[in-house]
Amino acid sequence: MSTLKRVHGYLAEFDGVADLYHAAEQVRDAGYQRWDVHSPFPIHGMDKAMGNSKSILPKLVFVGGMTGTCVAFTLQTLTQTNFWSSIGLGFLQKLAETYPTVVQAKPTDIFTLPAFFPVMFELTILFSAFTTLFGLLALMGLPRWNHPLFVSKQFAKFSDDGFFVCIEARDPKFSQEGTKALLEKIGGKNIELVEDEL
Amino acid sequence: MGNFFPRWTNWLPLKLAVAAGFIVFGVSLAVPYYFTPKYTRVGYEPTQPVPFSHKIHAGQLGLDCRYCHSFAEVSSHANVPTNQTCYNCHGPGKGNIKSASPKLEKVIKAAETGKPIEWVKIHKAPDYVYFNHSAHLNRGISCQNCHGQINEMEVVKHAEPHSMGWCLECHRNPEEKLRPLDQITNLNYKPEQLNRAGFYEGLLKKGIKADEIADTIESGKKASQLDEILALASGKYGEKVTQLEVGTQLKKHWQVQPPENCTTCHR
Amino acid sequence: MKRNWIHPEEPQTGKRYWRSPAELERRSEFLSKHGVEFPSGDTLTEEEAGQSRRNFLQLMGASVGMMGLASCRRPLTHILPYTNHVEWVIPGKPLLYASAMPTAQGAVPLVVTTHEGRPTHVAPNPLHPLGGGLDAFAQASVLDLYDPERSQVPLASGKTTTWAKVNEGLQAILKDAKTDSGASLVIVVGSSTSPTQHRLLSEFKAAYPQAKLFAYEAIGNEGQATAHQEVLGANTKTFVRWSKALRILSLDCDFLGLDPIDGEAVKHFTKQRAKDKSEGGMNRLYCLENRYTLTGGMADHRKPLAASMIPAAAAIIAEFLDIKEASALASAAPPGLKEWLAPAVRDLIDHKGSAVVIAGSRYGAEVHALVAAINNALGAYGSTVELLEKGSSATLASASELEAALVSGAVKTLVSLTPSNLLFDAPLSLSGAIQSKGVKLVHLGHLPNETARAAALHIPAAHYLESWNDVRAGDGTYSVVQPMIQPLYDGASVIEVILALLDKKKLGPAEKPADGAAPSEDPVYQAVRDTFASVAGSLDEAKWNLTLRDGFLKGSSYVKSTGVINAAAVSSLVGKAKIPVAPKAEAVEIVLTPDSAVWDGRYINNAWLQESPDPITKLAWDNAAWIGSVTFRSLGLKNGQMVKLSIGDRSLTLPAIEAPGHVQNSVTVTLGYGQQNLGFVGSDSNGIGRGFNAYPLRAHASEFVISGAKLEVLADTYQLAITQDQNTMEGRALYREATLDTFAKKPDFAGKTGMDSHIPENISFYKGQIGRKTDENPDGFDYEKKHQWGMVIDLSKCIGCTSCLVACQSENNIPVVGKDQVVKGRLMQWIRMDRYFATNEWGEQKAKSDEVNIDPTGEQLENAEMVMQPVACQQCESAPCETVCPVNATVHTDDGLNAMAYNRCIGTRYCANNCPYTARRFNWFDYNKRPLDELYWGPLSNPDKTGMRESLQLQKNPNVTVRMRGVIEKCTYCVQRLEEAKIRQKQVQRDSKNFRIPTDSVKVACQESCPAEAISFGDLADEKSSVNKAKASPRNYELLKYIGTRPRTSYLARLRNPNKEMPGAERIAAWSAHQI
Amino acid sequence: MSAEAAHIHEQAYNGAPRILDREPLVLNKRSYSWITNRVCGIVENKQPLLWWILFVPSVLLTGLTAFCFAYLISTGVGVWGQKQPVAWAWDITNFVFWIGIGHAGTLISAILFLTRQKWRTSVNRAAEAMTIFAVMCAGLFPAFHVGRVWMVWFLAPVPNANAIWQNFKSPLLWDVFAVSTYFSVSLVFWYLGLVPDLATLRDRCKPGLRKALYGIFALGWRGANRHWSHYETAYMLLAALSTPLVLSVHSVVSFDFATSVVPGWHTTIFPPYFVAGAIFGGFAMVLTLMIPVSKIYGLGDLITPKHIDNMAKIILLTGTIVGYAYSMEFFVAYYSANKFELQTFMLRGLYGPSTWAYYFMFGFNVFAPQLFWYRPFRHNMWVVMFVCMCVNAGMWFERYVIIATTLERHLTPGSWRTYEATWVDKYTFLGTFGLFMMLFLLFLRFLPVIAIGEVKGVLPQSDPHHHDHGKEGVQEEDLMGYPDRHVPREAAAAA
Repeated sequence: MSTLKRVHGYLAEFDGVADLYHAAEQVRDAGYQRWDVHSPFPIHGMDKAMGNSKSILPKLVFVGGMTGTCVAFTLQTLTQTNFWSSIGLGFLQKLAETYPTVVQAKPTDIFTLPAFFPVMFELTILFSAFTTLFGLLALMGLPRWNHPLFVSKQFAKFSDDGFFVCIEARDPKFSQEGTKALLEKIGGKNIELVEDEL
Repeated sequence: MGNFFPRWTNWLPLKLAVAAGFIVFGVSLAVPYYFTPKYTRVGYEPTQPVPFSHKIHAGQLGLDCRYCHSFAEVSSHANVPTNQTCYNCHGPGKGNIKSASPKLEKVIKAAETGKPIEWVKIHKAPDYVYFNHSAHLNRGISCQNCHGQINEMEVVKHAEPHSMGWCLECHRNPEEKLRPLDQITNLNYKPEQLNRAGFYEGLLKKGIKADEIADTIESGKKASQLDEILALASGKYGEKVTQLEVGTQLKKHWQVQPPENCTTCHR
Repeated sequence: MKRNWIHPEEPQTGKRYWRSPAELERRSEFLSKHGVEFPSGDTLTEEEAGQSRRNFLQLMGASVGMMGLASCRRPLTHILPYTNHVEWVIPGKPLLYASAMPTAQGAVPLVVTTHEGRPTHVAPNPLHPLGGGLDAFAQASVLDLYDPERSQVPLASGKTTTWAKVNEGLQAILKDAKTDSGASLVIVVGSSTSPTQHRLLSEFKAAYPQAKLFAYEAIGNEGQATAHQEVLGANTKTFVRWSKALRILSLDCDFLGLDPIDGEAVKHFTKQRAKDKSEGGMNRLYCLENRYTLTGGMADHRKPLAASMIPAAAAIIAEFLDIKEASALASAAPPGLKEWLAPAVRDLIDHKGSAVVIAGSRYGAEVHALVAAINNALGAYGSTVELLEKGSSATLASASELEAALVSGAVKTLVSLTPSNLLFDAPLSLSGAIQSKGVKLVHLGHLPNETARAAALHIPAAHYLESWNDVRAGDGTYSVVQPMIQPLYDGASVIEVILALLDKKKLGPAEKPADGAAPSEDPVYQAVRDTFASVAGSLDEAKWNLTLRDGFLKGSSYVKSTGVINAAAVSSLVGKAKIPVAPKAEAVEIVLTPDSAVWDGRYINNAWLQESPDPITKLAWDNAAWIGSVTFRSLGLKNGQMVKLSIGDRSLTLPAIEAPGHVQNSVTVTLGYGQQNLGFVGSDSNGIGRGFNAYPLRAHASEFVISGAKLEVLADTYQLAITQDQNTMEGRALYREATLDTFAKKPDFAGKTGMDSHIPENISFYKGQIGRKTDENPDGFDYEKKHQWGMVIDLSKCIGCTSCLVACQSENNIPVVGKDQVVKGRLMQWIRMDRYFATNEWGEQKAKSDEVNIDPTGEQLENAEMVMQPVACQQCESAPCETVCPVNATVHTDDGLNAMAYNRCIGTRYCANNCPYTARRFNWFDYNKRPLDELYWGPLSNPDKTGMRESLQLQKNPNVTVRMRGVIEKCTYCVQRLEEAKIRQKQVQRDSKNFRIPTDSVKVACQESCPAEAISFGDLADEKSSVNKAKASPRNYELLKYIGTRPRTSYLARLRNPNKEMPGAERIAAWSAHQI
Repeated sequence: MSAEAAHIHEQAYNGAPRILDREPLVLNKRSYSWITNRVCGIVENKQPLLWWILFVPSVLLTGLTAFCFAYLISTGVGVWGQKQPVAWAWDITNFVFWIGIGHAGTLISAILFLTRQKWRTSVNRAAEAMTIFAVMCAGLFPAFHVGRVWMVWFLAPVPNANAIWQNFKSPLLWDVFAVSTYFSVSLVFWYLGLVPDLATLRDRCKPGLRKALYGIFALGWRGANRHWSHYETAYMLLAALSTPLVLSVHSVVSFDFATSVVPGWHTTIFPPYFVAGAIFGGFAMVLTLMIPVSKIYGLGDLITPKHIDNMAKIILLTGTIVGYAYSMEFFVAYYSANKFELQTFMLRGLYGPSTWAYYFMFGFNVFAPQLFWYRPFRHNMWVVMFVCMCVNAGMWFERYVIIATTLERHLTPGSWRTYEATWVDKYTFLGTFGLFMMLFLLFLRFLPVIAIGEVKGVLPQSDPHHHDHGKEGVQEEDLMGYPDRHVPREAAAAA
């Protein structure tokens, strides 16, 4: 069995939200980039403390939602009306082998649109929701089942009542002593060098 | 204790996603091809009890389709000929053609026993589809439009998908198929071979105004006699007669309006 | 890569279906024992045969899901052409034959549709002088042909036997007869007008002078017969001309329904009632009857009167016309009757020469004698009633004489050729005599019923579509009845049996001619041709062929008679009559009438008739005691509660049903029900007969009105299948009517009743798709380039008989669902005949208010008006059912039909909910596949007794899909006929522009069968079409117009022609104006 | 940290400056680990006997409904009681009933989230689960009520050689889209909320199958703040999406009726009326489930009287809205001057054959909730349970009245018939309760019934500034305090 290891970074525990909050502020001010705090629940204002930027998720979702609307519009107008032929895109209708029919004296032109709103609405929501889900996973880089932090025994507390700061070795300002010192200075406990087995 | 999940699992989601993508793509391509009449019906070419060759009869001998399929023009059903029909030419003591040939054994036997020959059905509309041959044959749709080049088939095979979409296609654009009534059973019909003068003369003889014809060729145009029409036509369609030319004329003057209602075929 | 499939072995399926007789002949053991009728082979495929229309849908179910795969394993299908071509047969085209259905009254002229040799549908023969419309019985008769329960093999005292034995048996009888020249032999025939039959009977009589011939019908008209014989003369018959009758008074004569009389077709009567302008002679009908009948429903003035009082009524009328003999009878009249009759008779007298009085055929000789005298006094004879000279016929003794003969014990052998069921429907004294005196009974019958099972020899009868025969219609017009199909079970017709008795024919399957030898000529055919020769003067082949083609022989009607009525006979008959007593609560009267479904019991096995509800009581699959609302409520009865009727030692226990318009202290019971062990239609799955047998109540064969009976209420109840719960219209303006005067004052009353008077014009939010295509309405219906179908139902004409229901069922392959399902409210018939009662009283008091449950009192109901309204799919131009279907299974066609694609339907039933007319039906179960008594067993139901017996499949119309469970179905205006018509036109049109079918050249099934010609159907885009003319009528209105569905079917409001002097005349039809 | 809490109370009850404290969302100043242990304990320890007593019959009932559906499909829709003109009856009634129940969950998690109702955290998880299970039960009915189940693929817009597509103008097809969307979105919402708690469970259990499964579904959650910030955005987005969705679903369901021409169905007030009804019934069902759960598993400190009080108030409100709708229907019918419309309501409420159903509906839905005007009733679990049961039944009757009794008295009296349900109808419906209970019990058994992370998030000590009250002023939630302030038990004792 190999014992080849790679340093992932320093992990320090803090007791209480307040300590963690203030610690985060100081790490931020110390100019670290590749670091993060781990807590059992989202902490109010922590983004400010860490100096994170806002999530871009909403923009993705907007695009997804609009796609849904367009899909629904096309699907319905294509199969139920002669709209596309009337604007000279008849080949689409031919391609989809559509068969617009007259029901309850409702026309097969674009004026029947009101009847299509419900489905357009639903598909908008559906597409947005899925964009949210998959966009989120993408942004978080999850699922990632294997992670160096899981090596640390004490880290398991994060999902109960543990509050951690982890400064990664990849950070340019990372240094065995300097970082450890910083963590001690800002009141980190059980400071641990997390190593990743290879 | 270390990680519970091995490192490779981190790539798993991505791999699965990619694989799924490929599968979905493949299925959505395969289904429309393999699961539609285009694939499942076209090319169906069963061996028949009697090796009757349409190639010889309809092709080389130029027998008219209606000689055997005699009710196609009057009935919904294009009847398969009675054994008598074969017997008239091939039967010993009748036409006596090749009556000794072993290939005709079944025909002779059927004539004696009265038990019919069991031909294998090739073109089969579903039970809830009511297709009517006479409606098509009387209005300028040829056998060949739905059954293909029968006159070149040694053994008859399914030439067209006969799916609902396929039917609608033609019902929407009849001008792409319509042809003069005397060409219905001409399986080698090519519009180019039509004599343009003769065609328009025929229309005029039917009492259709020259102006209407001219207008159909190019809306707004007028014409008083044949050569003007011909001039117009060759101007629009070129030297040879085209299908579109024939089709649009016939559609207009026969008032061909193929129905697209459910009730046309489903009752 | 395209491949050439090698087929798997052909599967040997156990169950076999077919869709054509040839198929049948080739593949089914059911007929294979028969000689080759149909040339072998046909143009249907075995696979279609194996998967016939009725079960294609569930095959779809199994396979469509994986359509592709299904057809990859493409099943081997064969085409089997005829080996030798058959004359006239064009595969895929129906053949029509003109024929006639023999009845007791004469004949119903028919045109029979056959598909590759199978009769599938009958229609009236429009060429025939009496043609036009069918009654439900004739319409449904085609089903009897295929009845799987009908008698199929000869029986000897209940055991199956061979035809050889039958022939031997007959020989033996003849041997005995020869010894005593037939002294101990009796032949009983039904009343028939077949010249051949009469000729042969006379021949027989000549051969065996001692043999006795009798006529017996379960529901006979002995009284009428005697009266005619004595008053008008033996050889004279009456023939009523409705076209000339302006004032008609009916003494309980249901001539529109169950008491047909010799006369012009009903349409001539209804024609007189439909007026689009208030002037012009409209006829007026007075009606006296104890129960509501269709005739009563059409009457302008109707008085509920106990049947036992009818003679009194006749007498009173006679008195008014100073016919002396009547006074004694007249004295028995109940109070009020005279007052009611006085103005009526004055009206009749004012219309001397165009008035007629008719009486129920079941009444005694005195009534008919009086009626003859009255008509004479009214100058009816020669004008409204013609006297005709009957042709020569065998002399037949009456039922009472038969009874006497049997009791005397002189009879050793009785040959029963009558369609009635002697041991079941004859009075006990008669049937008792047959059994006790050890008479050898030979029975010819359609059903293996009581008589058949008891008879020493039972011979399966041939259906009238299976054998040669001939008949004379009411006016004597001669028709030849030609066979459409070889007897499915080798049955023998009456004529055949008589021929056998004359030793001219062997019964049973025709033996194959020796090879080469020409098949011997059928003696029946011979006999009919001989008769034809004598009728037509000579056997002229051209004339014969013409007769077969037209269905009748031109100019063969009876000659006018110059008879005068014999006044002496009248007085003697009236003198003999005993004075009737009015019924009382403790001594009620029982009135026995034929049943609207089974007549006298002969149609007991006809599922279509059994399931078409009685037009008056809306009761299906049963008979019951009709009790008038007053009596019913005073006894505190509930529908279906059992009551006991007893008269002396004869009694009957049966469920009661409330009958509005029925007179008090009188009970009407319909006859013919209660026959045991007749299979799954006539009796239930345990062989218990449907309904209750009322025949034992009568003492002798001509007793139909039984006085002094006792009516007891029992505790237990019985499940009745009543198809309409609601008696009133709840004040909703669905049915509209007015008197001629109101019409004169307010010609647009129909369009202005109820909400219609103040709703704005309907304008679709979606502009277009409705109405004529114009510049501002570009999406409108293209009235120029397409046909536009429409229908109008004239309520002035519609008499409410259920013949359209049955016609529709026969044309459109509508399944029978059985009593249990009818009880559950799942009747399948596409046409619903709504029957409502209405009177002015509660109209005024309630309908204007918002009160909805308008429940009339018993008295109000007794004098209520009855109105009939057939409702089917209205083919709305803006159809609510369409827009709600998620899968586009029901959409609109550009010729204005509300199309229904069964193969697309998934059965959400949303359309059924959203149809304002409740016109859509749902296949709750596999009615066509699973036995009706095991529907709830689903796949576990007994596969051997499939609901669709093999023979019944022969009746199916190949141009209409047979629906499977889980799909909605509804009226489509017989779209298969419309498409057929359009294609026929295309064959004519070819390279011309003329696409429009000839005006009114297509008829839909209900329209065709309607005897009243109340339905007009056709192309709205064709100005000349009759439907356009009808729509132009001021009486035209649309059902539930305010919803804005724009139905293509519309109704013409009914007109009534009351006589102002009559009591209560002002109330007639007044209720209609009160509706909301 | 409990020191700080004590400090607050000390300030609140005898020291100035007096900043009135609001009733805490979690009683008895519970710590993070207490919550973790208590909630995870439910999953990790053996289930109480009662769980099994409920679970076994639920499974049996599920089998019953399966059998009924099998019978239906193999034999035909006729095994149900429908007839002309009542083509829909219990099937669609049950569908609307279950869909209605399915509304509370998303409502709580979405709308209450957007309106910053922090008390939602201890009920939303169970409510969302309930939503999903209810929608499952609902989906069964429209799927199987059709005549030819094997053909329902016709409802899917897939290209086909027949060239025929769906009718997108049909409310029924809108339903298909609405319900399936609602189900998927609710599922996503629920799962996303579960991820951090699954991580908790993962970290607590020994290596093995359980850890593997929890681990897989926890997606390797590390509680990193960079994740939390995205996560919260996503959660907010989903809430914002679900809010219109939850309102639309029942509106679309109501279109099935509102867009028809049947008097009694053709009513413009249906959408709001149906949505209110759905919230009404949904909350009743939440309470019916949560009260026993909190009692059995001792979650009294998390699901406090305050929660139940709030939900009772919502039931009171929506119940009154529903009552208003009932009376409005009559008024509209009267005011429309359309006799047919008016007759329909007369028949429904006064004369018809099924007026009993109408009276049940009105009594259960309008009168029963009025008890909640009185505070002690809102705080008496038995009364609350009773009212909720009434509402559950009442809402079913509402749908029955709207669907079956309306059709019984259609437009043409000639076709009027009265509907009777068959045993298949009844057992099918009964069975779906089994399915619902079974799924919910399994949920209790394997997943955290309370959103651990979210509850921790609303504890006082979770606020990074909570100890410097007064200095930094009051927090937002103090400003939007509740009308009823009451002294926590210990503080009262101490005082």
